[in-house]
Amino acid sequence: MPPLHAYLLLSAALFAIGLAGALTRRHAILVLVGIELMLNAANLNFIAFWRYGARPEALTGVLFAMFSIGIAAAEAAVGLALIIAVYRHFRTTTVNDVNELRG
Amino acid sequence: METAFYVLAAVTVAGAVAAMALPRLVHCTLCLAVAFVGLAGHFLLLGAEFVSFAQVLVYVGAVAILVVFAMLLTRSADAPPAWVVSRPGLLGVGVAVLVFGCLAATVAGSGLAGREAPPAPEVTVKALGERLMAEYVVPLEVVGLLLTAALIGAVILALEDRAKGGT
Amino acid sequence: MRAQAGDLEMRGAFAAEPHGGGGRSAGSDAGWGAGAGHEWVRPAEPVGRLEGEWLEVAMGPHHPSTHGVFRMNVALEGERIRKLKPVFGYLHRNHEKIAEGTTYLGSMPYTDRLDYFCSLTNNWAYALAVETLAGLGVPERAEYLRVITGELTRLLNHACLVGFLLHDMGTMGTPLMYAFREREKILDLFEALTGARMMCNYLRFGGCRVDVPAGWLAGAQRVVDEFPRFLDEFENLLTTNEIVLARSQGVGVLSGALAVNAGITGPMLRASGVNYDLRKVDRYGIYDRFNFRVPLGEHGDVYDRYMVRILEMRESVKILAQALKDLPPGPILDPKSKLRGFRPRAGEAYGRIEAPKGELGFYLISDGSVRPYRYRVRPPSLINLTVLEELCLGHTVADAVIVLGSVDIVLGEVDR
Amino acid sequence: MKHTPGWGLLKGLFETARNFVGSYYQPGRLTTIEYPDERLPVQENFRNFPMLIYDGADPERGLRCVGCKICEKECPPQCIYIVLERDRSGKVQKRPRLFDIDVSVCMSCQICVEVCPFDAIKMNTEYELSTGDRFGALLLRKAELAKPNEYYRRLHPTEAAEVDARLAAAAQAKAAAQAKEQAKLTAKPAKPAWSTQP
Amino acid sequence: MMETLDQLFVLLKRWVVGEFPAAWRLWLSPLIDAGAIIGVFAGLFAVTTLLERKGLGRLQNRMGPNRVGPFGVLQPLADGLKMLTKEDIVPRAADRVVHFLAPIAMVTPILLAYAVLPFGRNLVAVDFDAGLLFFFAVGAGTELAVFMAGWSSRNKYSLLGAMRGIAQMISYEVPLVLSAVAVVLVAGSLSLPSIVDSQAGYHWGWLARWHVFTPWGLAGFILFLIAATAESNRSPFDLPEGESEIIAGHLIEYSGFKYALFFLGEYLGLFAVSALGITLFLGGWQAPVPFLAWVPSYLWFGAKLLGCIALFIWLRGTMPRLRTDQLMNFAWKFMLPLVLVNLVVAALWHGTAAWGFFGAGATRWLLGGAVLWLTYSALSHALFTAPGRGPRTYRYAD
Repeated sequence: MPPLHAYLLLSAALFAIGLAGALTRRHAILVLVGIELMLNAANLNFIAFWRYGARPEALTGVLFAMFSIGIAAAEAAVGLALIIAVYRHFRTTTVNDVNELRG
Repeated sequence: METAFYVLAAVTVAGAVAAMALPRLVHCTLCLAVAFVGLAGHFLLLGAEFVSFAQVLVYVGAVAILVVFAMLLTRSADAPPAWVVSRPGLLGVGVAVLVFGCLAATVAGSGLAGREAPPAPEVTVKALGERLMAEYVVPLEVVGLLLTAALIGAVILALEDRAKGGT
Repeated sequence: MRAQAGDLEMRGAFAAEPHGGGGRSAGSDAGWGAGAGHEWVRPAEPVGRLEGEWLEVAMGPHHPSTHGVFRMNVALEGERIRKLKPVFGYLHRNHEKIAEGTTYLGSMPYTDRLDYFCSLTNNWAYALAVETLAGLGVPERAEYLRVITGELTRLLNHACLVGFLLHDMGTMGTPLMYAFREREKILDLFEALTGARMMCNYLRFGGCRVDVPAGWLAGAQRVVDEFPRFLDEFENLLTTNEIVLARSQGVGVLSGALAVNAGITGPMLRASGVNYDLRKVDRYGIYDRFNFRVPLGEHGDVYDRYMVRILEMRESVKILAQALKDLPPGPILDPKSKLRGFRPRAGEAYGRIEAPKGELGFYLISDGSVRPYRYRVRPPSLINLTVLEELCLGHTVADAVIVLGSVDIVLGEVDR
Repeated sequence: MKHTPGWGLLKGLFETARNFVGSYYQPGRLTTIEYPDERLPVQENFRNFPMLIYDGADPERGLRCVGCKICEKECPPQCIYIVLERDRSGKVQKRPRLFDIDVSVCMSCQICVEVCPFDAIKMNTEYELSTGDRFGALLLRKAELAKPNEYYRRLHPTEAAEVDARLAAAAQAKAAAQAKEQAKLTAKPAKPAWSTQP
Repeated sequence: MMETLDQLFVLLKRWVVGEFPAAWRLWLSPLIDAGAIIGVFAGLFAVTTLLERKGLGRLQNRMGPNRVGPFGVLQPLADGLKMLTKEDIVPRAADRVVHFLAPIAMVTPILLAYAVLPFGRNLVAVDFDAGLLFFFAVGAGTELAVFMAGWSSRNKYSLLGAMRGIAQMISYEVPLVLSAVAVVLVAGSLSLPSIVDSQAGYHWGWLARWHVFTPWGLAGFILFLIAATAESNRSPFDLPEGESEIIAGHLIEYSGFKYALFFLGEYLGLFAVSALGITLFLGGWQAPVPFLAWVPSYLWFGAKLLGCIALFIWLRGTMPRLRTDQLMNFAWKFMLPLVLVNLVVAALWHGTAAWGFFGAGATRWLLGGAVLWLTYSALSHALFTAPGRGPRTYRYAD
């Protein structure tokens, strides 16, 4: 069994990668993908802490991760719908080009 | 176990890096799916069977597919490859590295770091279900509500133009 | 209705419209319809929700459901067809010009190859034109034989067409195979009578080439008697099949007015509710002696076209039963007719019959020599095809395929 | 009739099941045959490509064809090529030196048969002509085209009987005419008796 | 004796594994499982292609393949050889890596799904507590494979096919999962072996306690079959391939071995989803009647699987194809409400079993069935009947 900090480091790495992507990529979909990655990193943390925590039989981490997955699904759906709506409006999916609120 | 962890970790990180760095959007999505599968493997290793399968079902089966669909609908799949290398891009990477450094330092500095796992608990679906239905019934309902709201919201967003009178 | 004849002409199949490369036309059909410089405005289609660029797809010439080498250049929005341009001519064989260079008789085998499913009706239309030109009569027995072979041809054409249509709908060829099973029996009859299964070359000016061999009439009677059972089977399989209903009803609606304006003939016209059957209108041959009815559709959609053909087959069976019963003895060739040195007097003639696919006409001008001066075919397949775009716009790719199937084309006749 | 949704599909399923079972015991349903092992009987009227008929045993001398080139002229796709025989002095003989039919061009229309005044060309029913050599092997020469009259009788008995009777009658008439000519010493050459009507 | 025969494969594997040193056993056991599954189901794939061609042939009054070997039994071998020796064509514009990976991404998840299916008594590779979830989770991977194939081929038809395929698979996953949920609700477990166990025994000593013999089970099974047909892209839901419309959809640019892999994946998916249906509704490996219970369980499973395959072939030979929008309407407007009602009926059936709310025996059955039938006919009349739709009568002119 790898020690806890291995998981924590992995999670931090994933979070950083997601952050880097969300900050640097111009494509709206990729920004969303970066955010998803960050959420996943958080999930990994939950599960790792649950497994290495004091009372794993309480299942708190697992349940939290499940709620998080559910919310991530909702977020992805709304996010992508937004991207499609924006694309329809501006005919672009590059976040830099969408710089005004009025169409 | 250790080997499995390192292999999976390598797959996950490689998938994530590729998902964020590859020039073509479709490749990014596929690599993202790989990263998700790797994470599911980690969950399995950690004994959270149910979450692992849910992860695959939701992330690979739904989110990745949604991304693919959004790509097809916005014609981004055939968009010209775009590299990350630019000045604001480097800035973003710098910020990310900084964040990672902070997190890593915190992890290394905390007392938790070397902790070993207690004996694996038995996570049955039944136990999960009972928790969800008893202790966590309010959050469950809230998530359900949220999902419904998101579904309706997404549909309305996607239908917007026709409502506006698309001839 | 919405379209006038002139407009139809203008946006005819070969009207060169600027192909905007399908680039960023962003939802309006500026580059497609209105830009072509004529008044006619396309009926308002619900413009898609996602006005992405159109996807231009060339369906054909290598496409499994184009019934030959035919191409539909379609512009798709998602799966909706926003523009469709039929491209044909891949099977052009110069039929009409060849016919002007050969004798009258020499064109007869070439007519077999027009609509290669119905060689006998092609023969008949051509023979009718030449007989009108030369003033030849046809003996009674030959007329009956023509009706028998012609109606048998109609049976096999319609059965196979329905098979093809259902194949286009994706039935893995099951109805097609059943249709081919029955067609086989009819083709066996043709082979026994004319010596060839498809390229019959059976009629001669003023009659038929050979008389029926012994036992042929009994065989034909058997086939005709058994055909309704096959039709019942077919209808059990298809007519109330929910998927067939869902796929074909309300798809490819052709209004009666447009059909008349566009010169549509045959079952396709009758499916739109227009009562026009040359067997009743012209009463060519001896059709006035038979008791049969003309089924009419009312919606003009693919299902009506399918059903009209099924019902027509039932009527054909009735005609066949009467003709086989009444077949008189006698000669089968007009004694005035001759094979070599056949020179009809100068003049022109148009002979038309109700071929299974519609009005098949041959227009001939004779200058008194052994060769026609002008030879022109009115191919029902081609003319029925001209409304294809009209029928397909706003429908999906899958619909375009079955609409094409329901038009009933044979590329040999379209391209000639 | 009220239409219950789903009923039509079940009827269709029943129909295919009936055909499935029927194909095992109803010969009318399973019309296919296993071709190289079994063949359909050749119909008497069946025609494929032309052949030249000769009487007697010698395909060269018994050939009915006189090289009148009517078929060559009437052939719609013009797949017949005839060159007449010449004797040593260069005089044209009444028989073909070359008689080629390109069966890759021939469309089996039978017009050559119908226009032939001498019943010399008839339709063969041989249909297994596939070959690897599409230029050489599909150009049938005189030797390959020539078939004895017995062969013709075997293929098309009814038609052959008619032709034979007609030829016999013509020969008889010719003989009678010749006899008369002999007798009278003033006679015209007999006209060939031919009819377009089979 | 019969007991041994029934457990033959289990004992065999135990013996083989026992022969090896303990360190190897951890790896050997799954390897043997995987090998057995791949071998058996690839073999079944070969048999099925032959059966399908023969069966379709007879449905269409043809002979079917009969040239290779006696009665054509070696036809799959010839097909396989042909596939393997064909040139592997990759379009110049294609994305080579993705194009190459797509068939693998198609087959791998489907093979994984077999891990949780019980093929006989104790004959299951892994008994996950959340086995059903695992099945659906890995099954979701094939959608991505379809997209990979369609997009990487750089062909308009393949892209259209991929879009159709993804949309269809996502839509029909909902009724598929929900019809399975009814069984989960009653059986109280996500583990497939225990779902099979929940169907053990016989009512009144002769009627098997399979879920398909309950009204919700019957409706659920039919709905499951329909959704399964759509999930495995079989006719009448073969739109992604629709050979008369978009030629072969996402498979259009595949040839040779890669095409064979797709083909294999499709059939393996069909077997897997049929096996799941058998496990959920048809009592898994249980015998239908008590006096035949001595027949080895895997044989029963195999027989049921072959029955399902025959049904799929029959459907394929009969049905025309739906259209995309009709397909979506059918999934969301018809199947989804019906499957939800089915879920409620199942819950009532299960919850009221003790206090006879639905009555007992036949009455209970009829009541449950009536609720479902009424929903069905109301839904179908509301959705699929419109003026001018349905069978018509025609007028004649004289």
